[in-house]
Amino acid sequence: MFVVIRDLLRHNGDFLAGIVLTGFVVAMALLSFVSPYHPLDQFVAPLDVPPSAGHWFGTTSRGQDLFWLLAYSIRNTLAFGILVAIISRVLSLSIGLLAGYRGGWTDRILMSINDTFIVIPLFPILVLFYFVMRDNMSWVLLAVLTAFLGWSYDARLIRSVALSLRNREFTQTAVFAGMNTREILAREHLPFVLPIVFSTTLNNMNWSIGLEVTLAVLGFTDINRPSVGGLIYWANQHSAVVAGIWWWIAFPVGLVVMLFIGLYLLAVSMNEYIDPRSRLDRMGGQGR
Amino acid sequence: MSAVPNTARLTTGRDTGPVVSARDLRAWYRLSMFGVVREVKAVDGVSFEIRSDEIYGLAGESSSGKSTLVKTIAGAIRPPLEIVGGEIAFNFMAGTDGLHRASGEVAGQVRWRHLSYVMQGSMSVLNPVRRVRASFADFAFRHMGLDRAGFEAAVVSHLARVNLEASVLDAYPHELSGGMRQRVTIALATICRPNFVIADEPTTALDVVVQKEVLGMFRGIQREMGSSVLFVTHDMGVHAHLTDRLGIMYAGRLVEEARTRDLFARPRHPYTRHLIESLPRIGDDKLRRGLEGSPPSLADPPDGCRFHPRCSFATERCRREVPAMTPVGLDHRVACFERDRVEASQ
Amino acid sequence: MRVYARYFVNRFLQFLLVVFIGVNLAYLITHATPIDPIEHTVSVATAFGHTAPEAVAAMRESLRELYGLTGTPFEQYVNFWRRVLVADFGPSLSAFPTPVSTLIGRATPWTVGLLGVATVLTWCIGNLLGGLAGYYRRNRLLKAFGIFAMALHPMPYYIAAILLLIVFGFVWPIFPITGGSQMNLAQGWTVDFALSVARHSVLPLLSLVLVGLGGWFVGMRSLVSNIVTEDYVVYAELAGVSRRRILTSYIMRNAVAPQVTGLAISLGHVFSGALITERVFGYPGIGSLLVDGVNAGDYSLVLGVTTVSILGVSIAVFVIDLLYPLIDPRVTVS
Amino acid sequence: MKSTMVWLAAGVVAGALHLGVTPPAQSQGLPRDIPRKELLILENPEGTVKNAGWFNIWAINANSQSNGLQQAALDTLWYIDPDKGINGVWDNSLASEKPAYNANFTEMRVKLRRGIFWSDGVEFSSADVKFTVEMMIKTPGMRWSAALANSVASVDAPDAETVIFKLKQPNSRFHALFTVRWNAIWIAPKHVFEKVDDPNKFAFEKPVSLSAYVLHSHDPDGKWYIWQRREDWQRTSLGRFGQPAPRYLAYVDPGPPDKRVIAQMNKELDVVHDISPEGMFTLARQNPTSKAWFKGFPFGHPDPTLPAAIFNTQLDMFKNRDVRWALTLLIDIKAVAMASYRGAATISPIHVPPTGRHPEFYHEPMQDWLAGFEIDTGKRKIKPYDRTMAKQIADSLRPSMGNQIPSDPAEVARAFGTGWWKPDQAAATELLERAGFRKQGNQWLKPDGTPFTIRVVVEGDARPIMTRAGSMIAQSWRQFGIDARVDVAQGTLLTRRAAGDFDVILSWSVETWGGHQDLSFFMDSWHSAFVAEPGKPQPSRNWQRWSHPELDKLIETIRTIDFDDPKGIDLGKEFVKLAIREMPSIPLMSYNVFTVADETYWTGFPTADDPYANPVTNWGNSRYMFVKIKPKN
Repeated sequence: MFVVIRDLLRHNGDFLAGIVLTGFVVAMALLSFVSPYHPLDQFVAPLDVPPSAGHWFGTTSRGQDLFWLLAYSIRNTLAFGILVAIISRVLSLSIGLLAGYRGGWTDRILMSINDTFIVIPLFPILVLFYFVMRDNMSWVLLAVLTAFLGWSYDARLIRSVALSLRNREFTQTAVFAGMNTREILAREHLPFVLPIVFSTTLNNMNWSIGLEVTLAVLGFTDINRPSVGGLIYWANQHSAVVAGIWWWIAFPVGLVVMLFIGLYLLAVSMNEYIDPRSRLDRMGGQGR
Repeated sequence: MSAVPNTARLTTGRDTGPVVSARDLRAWYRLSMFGVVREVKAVDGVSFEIRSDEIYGLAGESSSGKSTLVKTIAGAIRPPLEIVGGEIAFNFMAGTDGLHRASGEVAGQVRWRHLSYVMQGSMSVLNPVRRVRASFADFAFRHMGLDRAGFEAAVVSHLARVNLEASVLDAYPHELSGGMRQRVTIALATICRPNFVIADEPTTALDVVVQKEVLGMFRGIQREMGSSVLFVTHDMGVHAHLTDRLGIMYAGRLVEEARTRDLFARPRHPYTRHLIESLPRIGDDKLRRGLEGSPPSLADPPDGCRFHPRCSFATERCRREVPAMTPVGLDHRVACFERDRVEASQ
Repeated sequence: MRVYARYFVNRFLQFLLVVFIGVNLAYLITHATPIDPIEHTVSVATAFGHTAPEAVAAMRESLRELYGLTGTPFEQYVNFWRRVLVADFGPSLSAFPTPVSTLIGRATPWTVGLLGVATVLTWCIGNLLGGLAGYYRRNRLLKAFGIFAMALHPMPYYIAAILLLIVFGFVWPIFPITGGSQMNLAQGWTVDFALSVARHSVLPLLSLVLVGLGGWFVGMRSLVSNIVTEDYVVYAELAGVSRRRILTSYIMRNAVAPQVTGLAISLGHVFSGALITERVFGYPGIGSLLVDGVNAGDYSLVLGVTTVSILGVSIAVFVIDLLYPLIDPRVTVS
Repeated sequence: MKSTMVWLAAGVVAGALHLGVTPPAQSQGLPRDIPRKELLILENPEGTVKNAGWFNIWAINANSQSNGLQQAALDTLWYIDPDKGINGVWDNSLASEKPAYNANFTEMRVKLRRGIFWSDGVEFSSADVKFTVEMMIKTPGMRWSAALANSVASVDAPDAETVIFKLKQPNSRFHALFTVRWNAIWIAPKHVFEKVDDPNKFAFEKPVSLSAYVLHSHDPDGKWYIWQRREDWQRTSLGRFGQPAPRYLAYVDPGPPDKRVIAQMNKELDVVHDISPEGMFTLARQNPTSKAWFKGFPFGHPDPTLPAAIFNTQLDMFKNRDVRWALTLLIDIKAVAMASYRGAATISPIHVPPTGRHPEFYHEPMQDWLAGFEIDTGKRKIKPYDRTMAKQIADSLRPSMGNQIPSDPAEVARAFGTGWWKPDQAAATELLERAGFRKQGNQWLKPDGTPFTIRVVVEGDARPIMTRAGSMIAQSWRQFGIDARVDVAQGTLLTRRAAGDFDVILSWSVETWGGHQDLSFFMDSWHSAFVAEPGKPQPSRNWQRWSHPELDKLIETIRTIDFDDPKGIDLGKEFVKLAIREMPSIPLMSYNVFTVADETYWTGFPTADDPYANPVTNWGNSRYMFVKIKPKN
């Protein structure tokens, strides 16, 4: 694994860029642990100071230092993305593997449900949920919900791999060795799909973070918890755009775009590593 | 299938000059994976000729470079494959040096008119979303110089040669059986009556009965048209049945070439001998020896004769020097220092 | 024909399942809302003027009857399905007594128009350029476009929309930033109105297209670069088939099939995007209606909009499914 | 290949240029074919109207209220102004004189003006008033059905200019139903509605107008409404003040605050209803023609409402007034003023809005009582009032805002208010401890040992000011060791407020006429008879669900005295003293609305110097603007 990453770093520009971008964002998130400010405190810094030596990212109209606030926010936003990724991985893995391994009716039923979730417009459903849950809608609950709505793409992908594993010799051996379905899936099939899981995780994080940012900007999340979308929400509450407090919007947007592009590049380069065909082809393409 | 050499056509008699000739052909794959450049010498110094109105067979195990050789001759050079050296000449393309160096215009005129191709993996060579009729039009219409109706009639009558009904023209490839698809491909490759047809493992995916039928048809059409064929397969049985002359490839090099009958009767190269001996024979219950070791990596081939690590005749010289193709009889060449010992030991 | 019939039945069952699950989900959620429509109405009605409290109690009673909020939950549920079948969602509670279907009917053309044009435009441009980029890998223009599309692709709709709004509505104000057409311009099939609608759609459309483009572009590019190595393409090249024909009939034609499936899959996502776009750009349509309905606690409206959007998306997907065999003849067999 | 790309790019660019740049003459957000100089464009704060073709305002909530209908086309008996008024606070509109009650307030007699006509040429008469009342009594479920059915025994129209209401019980404030403060019961055209079977389901699509404007056109999608001045504007009650200047009015949905600012800077929105303080400052800085209520800081028009931190006094933790006072003493009003309004707040220590004529009736006369007011913390007595608080806010703003900040004490008081309660954590601690609360580590516990947590409900982006104030208040409590968090209610606010589903809510339960001393507008509904059981919906406006025997007595006394009786002021002061002692809600400030008018095309909008009307575009009272403004040049 280490060698893989070293090779990727050394020879894949996309991966390097992805690592640098994501690394920057993660470093920012880690900085929040040494922040001199409490994330919820307002009016602890002078108002509307543009980016300067004293306040690198400036301050908000609510008297917060944007740099440290952004550190907290990106940490929470990342945590959300990771939690969604973990839960939806569990779901898509178990459903994808099961459907692929069992086949037949199990597969048909599971994939029908899967396709349903792919088609249904999720955003209105999430907004509805928010209005039902209100103050019970903690970020963890939102993450669980998002995960429950966001496993379907990847489950389909995993299923297709599992389908091909089903007829391999080692599966039959395992069946004869008396392993039950759960054991076969966990011990025999899981390792084969893990590489795919890894690259889809990054895409899934991109998706869920985008969703959270959007919901938060529209005020559909818990505003007590600083997040990147929440920052933009508050900036809108203070008309930061027309009031000329551009840094209040620019830095969160910039950082989140960095994260998006970073994760995306990582996913792409991972994918390339996993599927050498696309890499070979990329090289092949140079000659045309 | 019987492995007795085909005796139906003992000689080709005439010698009207080669349709295709290749000299010292080198085609390598140059791969750069995460900074490490790897060279795979898939075709490394191959020379041979194909005469008119003959079926030239090319045999060898998979990854011996025969498919690469075919691609090189057909001008299907796509990175990372590169032609590093050598020459190819076609008698129907005077003044040019191989298809890969020809201009697009010239190549467009030559392809299918003079040189056509029956490809390996015939199941997937037809565009899955186009009806068979469209494929015929795409491939052959411009060469035939006929109007629509005339072309259609020509196609239908040509299809009849391979025992296909006109209705297949309206079918999609996936609606046809494997045998039918293969016959469509053969019809497609031969409709322009090309001087030279390359057939790369065209029957590999078919079951034995269908295979035999298709091969028979192929042979029939070839005779009728008098074109030259380069027929590639790893199946020695097919070669014995079909080809006039046969070249054996091992690890990117031609190791032996002879008339098929001669080759089967008196192989001079230990590898050829191994290939022939591993064919099942009726009434033969001798336990066949397997070949030890595995084919060498073409990225890092052994010095000297590339076969020496697996060769029971190998000497110190074999490890150092590369044996050249040396004539040992009429139309018979072999690249082995110990060829006499091999012959003697039979 | 028999195969197609089987395929049709399969897809139709899937369509029914989507509708069933989606609509039930919407029904359940809307009926769990903490917003009491009666209370909400009363509060709105009495928020400003002078109304005696005892009058409020009386108002509450008469409203319950007026809105027909009676019967057991099961009766309401059965009643609801009956209404879905005839596309009647009852009166809107916040725009009583106007039927929900009238409100939705008024909003739908905007959303469908914007979404339709955006989706078609995005899909066509993205796939065309992506296909060309996959085939002509060394073209500088296409490479530059690839980088541009890649950078935009992972961005959430909201961010792209707000950036466009700031740039073209504020910094360099050349486009309208709110509304669907000019004021005091009668709606109808006139050139004036069409031009006005076009002008007002530029920014919402642009935001949808810019963000959506990258996905199709990247997807198509990698599809094409894989298809380029397929046997049938190589074979056609060996046969000297013209490049144009290979690009169109061999490469693009085959790459388009998975992209059509992708289109069907992405429609739900696109609809979510439209909801945000409508909010950001103050564009009339179903998304705005939904948010308004949610805020007003108007659950018949919310349920109506959600049901219609689920129906709309699944019908669109179903239609694509039915047409798919035209694009990929193999599908009915497998 | 290349040429295709170039063509494609060229096409896109050309298309964009064509759509974007060609029509510079007709700017983006202006109505077509209407001369800009004859048009006044106002914000409809309701945003997009769902039910755009519905003009039956008598049906409940079917329609828009602020699309110009009640501002430009409807009329009723009287108007009362939150400030000075166009011709005094009181205006007899369709009535020709003030309401006349009998001695025990069981009968109200109304004299109507003559010579007023509906826009379709039918003359207005007492029959319309009688019809309106009877229609609503007869048809339950209309907007004022219940209010009228509860009070009115009968209504008679003995002649064309007289209406007599017989009331079911004595009510000295019955006329309030027909007195416009924001809205009132509007008079419906008998000749239209008498032909209607079910007035609840009648859209009134082509509204017949009783005021100076008629509907010109509207957006079927509800984003704009255009009204046209009637040719016979003299035959309306507004005709008394001369010709309304704008020939056309457009009520539009300009979008969120940012877009409103942009629209006004682009001269596409003459009157902004409300924006954030920052948006206000931006307009003041960048658009010289923008004028607000005050010339400089704090700009906004103080609405006669009192945003407050309202306790749910039915919760155990808030039953003890010591707790309520302790929480009051933890609030730093300067910080709240900064957070919510950036200082542009008019603070109030008492439960009366510091607006209109109230300071003159209540705030100023009560200064000495406030200064002497004592609280017993159990350990000592403190005097919490600090009368310099508003001056401190003004002083703290002066360094950054310069001479925009007045220094004349009277000006400061008018703009910023007077005093407020001093933050006093020691006293708060003592009060909480006396109430049985205790602090463990960094966390306050309730008497039962569970953590002291407070959910502060705010409205969200519909009312940023309240959201911002709420989050500041939660912060001051949190920093003291109380687990306080903000909860955004958005659309659920109304339901939750009524259901008591909150610990503390940022809202107003106090609102008044503004220009008149009478407090019954809100106070009548605070009677204990209307307090709902916990968990049951609470009728407006006693959101704190607070009752007190003394309060009941005050309310009952007020009901028996005349609207204009000066005794009302004394009773009002008694109420203030009671509310201060009990602190059922923490009064904060007036709701300052940043209504901004742009003087590029029109001048003479109402301001603090000429407070003839409420400038807020959604009030029915804003109609007086139309006759006072003048075209520029």
